[in-house]
Amino acid sequence: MATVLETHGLTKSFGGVLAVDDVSVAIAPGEIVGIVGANGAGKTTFVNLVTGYLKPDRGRIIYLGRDITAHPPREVTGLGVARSFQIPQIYASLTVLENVLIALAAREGQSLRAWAPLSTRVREAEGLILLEPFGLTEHAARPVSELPQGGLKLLDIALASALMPRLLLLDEPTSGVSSAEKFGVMDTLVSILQARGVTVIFVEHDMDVVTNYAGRVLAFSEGKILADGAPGVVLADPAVRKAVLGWA
Amino acid sequence: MGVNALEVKDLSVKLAAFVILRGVSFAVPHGSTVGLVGRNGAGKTTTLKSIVGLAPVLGGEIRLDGRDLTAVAPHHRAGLGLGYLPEDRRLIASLTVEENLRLPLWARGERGDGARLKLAYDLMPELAPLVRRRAGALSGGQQKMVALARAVVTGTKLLLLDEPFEGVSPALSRRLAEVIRSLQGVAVLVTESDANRMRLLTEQIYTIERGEIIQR
Amino acid sequence: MRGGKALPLVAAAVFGAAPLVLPGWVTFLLTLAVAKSVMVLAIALLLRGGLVSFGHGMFFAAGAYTVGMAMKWGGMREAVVLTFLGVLAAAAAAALLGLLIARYRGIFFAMLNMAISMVVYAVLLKLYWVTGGTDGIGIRTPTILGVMPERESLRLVMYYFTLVMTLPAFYAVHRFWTSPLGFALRAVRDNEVRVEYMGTSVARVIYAAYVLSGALGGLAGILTGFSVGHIVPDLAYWTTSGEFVFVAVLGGPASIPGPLVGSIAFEFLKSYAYKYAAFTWQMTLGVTMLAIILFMPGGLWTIYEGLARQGRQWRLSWKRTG
Amino acid sequence: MTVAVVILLDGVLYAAVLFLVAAGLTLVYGVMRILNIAHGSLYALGAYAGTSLVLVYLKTGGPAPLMYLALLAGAVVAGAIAGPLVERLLLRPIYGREEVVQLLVTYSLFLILEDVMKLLWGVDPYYVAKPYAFLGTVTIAGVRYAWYQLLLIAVALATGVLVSLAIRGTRLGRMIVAVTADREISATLGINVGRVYTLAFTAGAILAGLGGALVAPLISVAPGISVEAIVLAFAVVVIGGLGSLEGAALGALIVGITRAAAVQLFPEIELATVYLIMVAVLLFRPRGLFGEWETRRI
Amino acid sequence: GPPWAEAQAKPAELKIGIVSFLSGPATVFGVPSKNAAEWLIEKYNREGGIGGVKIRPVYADEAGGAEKQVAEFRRLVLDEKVDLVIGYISSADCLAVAPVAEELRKLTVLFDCGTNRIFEDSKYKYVFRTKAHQVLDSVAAAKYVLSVKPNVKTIAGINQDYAWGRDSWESFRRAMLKLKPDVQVVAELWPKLLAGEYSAEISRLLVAKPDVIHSSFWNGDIIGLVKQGAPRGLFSQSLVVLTAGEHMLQDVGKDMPEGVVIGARGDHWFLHNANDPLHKEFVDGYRARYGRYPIYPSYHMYQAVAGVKAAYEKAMKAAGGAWPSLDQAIKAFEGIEYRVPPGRTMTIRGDHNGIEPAIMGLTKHDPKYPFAILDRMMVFPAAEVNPPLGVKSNDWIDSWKK
Ligand SMILES: Nc1ncnc2c1ncn2[C@@H]1O[C@H](COP(=O)(O)OP(=O)(O)OP(=O)(O)O)[C@@H](O)[C@H]1O
Ligand SMILES: Nc1ncnc2c1ncn2[C@@H]1O[C@H](COP(=O)(O)OP(=O)(O)OP(=O)(O)O)[C@@H](O)[C@H]1O
Ligand SMILES: [Mg+2]
Ligand SMILES: [Mg+2]
Repeated sequence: MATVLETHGLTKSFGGVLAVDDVSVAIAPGEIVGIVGANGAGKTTFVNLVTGYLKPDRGRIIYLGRDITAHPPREVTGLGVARSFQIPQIYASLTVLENVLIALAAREGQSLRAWAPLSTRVREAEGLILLEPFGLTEHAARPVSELPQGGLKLLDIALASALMPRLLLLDEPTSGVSSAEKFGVMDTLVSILQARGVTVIFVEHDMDVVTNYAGRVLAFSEGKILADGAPGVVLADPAVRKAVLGWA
Repeated sequence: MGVNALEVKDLSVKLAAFVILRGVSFAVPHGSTVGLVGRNGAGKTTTLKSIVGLAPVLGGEIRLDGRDLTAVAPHHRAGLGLGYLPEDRRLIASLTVEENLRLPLWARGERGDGARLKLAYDLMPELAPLVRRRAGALSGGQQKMVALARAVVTGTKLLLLDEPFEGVSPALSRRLAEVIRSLQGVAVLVTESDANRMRLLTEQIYTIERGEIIQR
Repeated sequence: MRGGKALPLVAAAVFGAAPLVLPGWVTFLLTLAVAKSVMVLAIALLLRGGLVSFGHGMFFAAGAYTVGMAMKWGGMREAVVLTFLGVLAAAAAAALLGLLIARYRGIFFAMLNMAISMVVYAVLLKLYWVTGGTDGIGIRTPTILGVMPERESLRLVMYYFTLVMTLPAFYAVHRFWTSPLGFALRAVRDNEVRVEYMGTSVARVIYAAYVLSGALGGLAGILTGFSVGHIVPDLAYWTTSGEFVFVAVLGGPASIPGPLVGSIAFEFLKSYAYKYAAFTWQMTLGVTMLAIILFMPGGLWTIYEGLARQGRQWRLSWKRTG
Repeated sequence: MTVAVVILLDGVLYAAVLFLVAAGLTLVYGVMRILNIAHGSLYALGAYAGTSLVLVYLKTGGPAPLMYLALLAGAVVAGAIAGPLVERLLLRPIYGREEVVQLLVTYSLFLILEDVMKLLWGVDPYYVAKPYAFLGTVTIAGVRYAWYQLLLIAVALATGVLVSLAIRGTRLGRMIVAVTADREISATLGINVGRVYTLAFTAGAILAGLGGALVAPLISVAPGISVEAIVLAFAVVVIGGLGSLEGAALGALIVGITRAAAVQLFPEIELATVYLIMVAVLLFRPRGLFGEWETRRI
Repeated sequence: GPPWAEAQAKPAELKIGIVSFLSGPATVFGVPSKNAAEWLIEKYNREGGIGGVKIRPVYADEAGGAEKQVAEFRRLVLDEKVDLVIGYISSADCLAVAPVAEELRKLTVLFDCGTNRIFEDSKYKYVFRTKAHQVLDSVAAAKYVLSVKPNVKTIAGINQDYAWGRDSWESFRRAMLKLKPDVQVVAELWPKLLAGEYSAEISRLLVAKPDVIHSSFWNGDIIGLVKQGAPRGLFSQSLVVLTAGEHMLQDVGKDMPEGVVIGARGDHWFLHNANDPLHKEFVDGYRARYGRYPIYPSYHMYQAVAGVKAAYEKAMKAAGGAWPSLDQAIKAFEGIEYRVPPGRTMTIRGDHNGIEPAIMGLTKHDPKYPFAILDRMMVFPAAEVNPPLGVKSNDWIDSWKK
């Protein structure tokens, strides 16, 4: 199969705001794609469209050759697409480990089992391993409500990666994560994902992260793709520099 | 009135069963910008929250213009000129941007347009196209900008900005930094996890780790 | 019930021995409280998913009226068979309604349940040549496994029958709580978006919980019907459901014993309020409930919960170091 | 033809009564997100207070038209006393806790108020018919109606308009919205959270009391009226979409007219009409007629 | 066995559980009946109790539903250890409690509930009712209507949608059709209990213009109907029959329209036989103490308490002065006759059910009273308004010849 994800003329507007405007991209298996763009450029909306949270006004979304345009999040997820969120979406009344165990059970397709316990030795072990790269192992037993903002962000990513997706979309994975941690986390995460051959699309404002980890960069501006290519090329593009980086 | 707009002395804070801040002391002189740098969970947010009155103080002093705030109710602190930008923005989603910005004026019983609101609009012309939109519909970075504007409207004496650049594009970061630097007569306390980025804003930096100031 | 394996055994011993030492009317109250605790359990189950049902009385009524009708019109008399039949009917009703109701959340879930339950109430009342209308149906003493209890030992027998029928319900919910589905339900309450993004169907999670909860409600209705001996359409009236919701919160919906403790406490509270303040029992009840809510935020079972959490933390830290 | 006119008129009349009872409930829910089960008790309190004051006033032998003022004054005073008391003492400690806990508190309050009213006013019905009969009657479509009933329509309309202006147009209204959405942040903006809530709840309590006082001349004010009022108010508010005043108005109209039609055409189903409407509406509009779906930003 | 074997030592007191509504909408019945019990028991105790044994009442609230009442009954019997229970206004409560009384072998006197199901469908050993059932009200109403308005052509009913309302209307309709087969039913309205607002129903009745409107409304509902109906001309347009209307006359006062048929659910009314010493004592005593005239639930309670006293005294007499056993008391209760206000004999038949005469009258204002009193009153002897022993109510009405 040539591509993991294709969009064709994807368009979405909110009232008078054209958030995503005729976006067509094709992403190959194993690619790690960074999306940059000014605030309000439509990056999150793009991710929301691809994962079925929003319905596009126009355009099609093809995942592994299948049209998933009108599919709701659950079905998209079932096909092997996972995502993290700009605003962490976690289970706030549960502990860190319980959050992950639920994800693991979901991946195993066991979510609707009502008799066997969620917390088995095997799952717990796997969950703790999963939390390791995010530095959350020591917080495993803590209620999520006690985590600092950065911790929530990392847990959110951990939940997405627990699903072992083929395509992973991360919305600003390092915003809120301190500079002391973000590179360490990204290093481990990216190497794990690469080893598994996961295709990754991540939205990011930190250009250091983008240049370090993305093999290809999409620059969004006002809902359109302004530039598409290798990080060095795209970030050097004068239009991108003006719109995204703020250099005249 | 001393030289410091804000003075924090020996501040200790306990959340749930954990002591989060231990003997934190620092000062923000009038009209200057001071940075608080630390990694995730160091206690930056907790520090700011205890200054605005959202975290219970176990011990120590928080002085604004020499006046101890620890016994002052949060809404009175706002009245004393404290402006706060929470790291998770926390706009009132169902109100418009304009209404969000006017809330502090209404709370003060101010009629008319309010000089601070005008200041905020002047400083951030980017707000103009957003004013009529529901705050909840904005993108993350747009919300951050509105939250900064809201802090500017409230904070006549001291701004407390919690990671104002997180989730903000480099272009906008630069603009916001400019805005912060151009504020006249207002002391600013900013948190950040990246000391280098902080240096773009100020040289007065405190580093916090595990709830303690380890270096200034 | 992670706190200790001994707890269920102790509880079994206490409940087993209780009627041997307690006076007759207390045994009856206890029977009633245990029977109703299953209903409270059903409500607590949904509460875990953030769902409040103000119409669960309809399943209570479904169970009770199935038994009542089978006795009145079908001449059946065997408690075990009747119980089975009633639970089946309640579960079937929940399975049917669940298709509709699983789409609703929050107040709307509460109110839709209430509305349907009130329609059920109206039907029970209207079909009075079948159901006896508001006058209700008398439930005669059943045989238990073919044996008709003596009048002298009837209450004792009904108590143990209720207890025995209640045990599997509590055990099932205990399993449910710790199962993936149980956690999925809590996850639904916290964040539906994330649940769907894990590939789990929120609607199915709610549906499954709803059917289980309906079946439990039916069982409670049956057991209550047997012990009271008379059933009326009021069982489906919204205040009946409302009261159960309050008992659930009172007992602490987050634990297995909570509903039982709440149910017993409430039944006795009510009884003593009637006894000592016949003219102002509502006020007495209200003030007591307020005190519990304000000073025991987790419900009556707070104390146990606190201990259990410590136990859990201890266990985890032990696991990590050990 | 006559029947159609009568149905419509009776429907609107009943809707006015329903709306008066429901407006305070939807206001309190709309701004504070508290579903107040004790709303019915506040309604009853207004009914008792209004009736008592009218009775006292009529004894003084003053000019009869002023009894309407006495009626309203009783309700306002009851609401203005009960509202702040309840808000400060009972609701304040539980803000931020789950919705069911708030329900539980207001339910306890309902129980307490039931007995308090019994202790204050006894169990014999409080009776005052004069405000209803005083204005005389008018014949419409061959059926005689009391002017007071028609007056209620006007009062309900006025109440609706006033309250919706108050929520929508005013700064206080917006501040209440802010406080409900995020208490902590509202406080850091300088909003006196406690005062805003006291005001909002008191407004709701006064509305409830007014509803009770205005309905009192039609009914018998006696123990038990709270329960009926609260279910109906819930139903109306849910049908309309919680927190929406227009919704409550439309909900009241639908329930009113359907019930009037049922009485004329199929009296057998009257008992269940409200609930049947609720099921039907929620089937097609899961959040009520004016309820909004909010797509959460993620 | 021989009577001396069963004779028991006199107890220190006779403890009676007394159950009536002390909260909720039915307190309008519950409290006046509790008042009557209080007054009468004090009187009896002043006079030496029952054969020297003082009565001690234990009051309980009937609110909370049938299930709560079953629990309360058990508490009264097993915890409070009452010797007998007098109580229950709601038919559902009577039906629920009766089997428990049998199970616990406790004498139980139902004082006010109206359902005919209780003794027509089952047989009880320990349960009695010291009043007539609801058929009396409806039959008396039908007969009265035909006497004041013999040419009635159309009737309508407005009754609360629950067992009492249904049964009352069914008996009235049946009796009317039997007595005057050409009568037409033009409307049957079923507002729900406690609806309170009847604008639409009144409109319907104004449109239908029936000659006679029957209603068994009670409590706030009946007051609401009067308040809303009177100014709109409902009561002048049709002859309205309020079978339970007596209890609200004092509440409604001068606003009560004249010419409305009022039933008293028996023949007890404070101005009926007002000079009978027993009646006068009750009315005066009650009024002095509670500021109102007794209403029918008060009389019903009187009949129950007096019935217990009569039965015990009769049993004692039979046992030669010894305190009776429960079985003896029950035996004495069956078929007993005793005096009650308004100065007549109360008969408890072999089916454990009481029968009473009935009065009906038309409202009329009299300057001596601040509320309406009954005019053109008719008294229907018990035999005319109660089915014969062993005949079910509907069969009885159906068997009428006309
Ligand atoms: N639900 C919505 N309703 C209305 N407008 C919306 C909605 N979601 C997004 N928008 C608007 O669409 C535009 C794109 O938003 P989006 O969230 O995709 O931006 P973004 O590129 O992710 O920005 P950021 O970097 O700040 O997160 C913005 O102008 C935003 O205000
Ligand atoms: N409600 C709470 N209960 C217990 N501990 C808490 C609570 N909230 C925060 N903490 C803990 O307090 C410490 C400081 O948190 P704080 O939010 O101040 O960190 P921070 O420096 O702002 O981190 P970040 O950069 O991730 O925002 C963290 O270790 C966190 O786990
Ligand atoms: Mg975004
Ligand atoms: Mg922080």
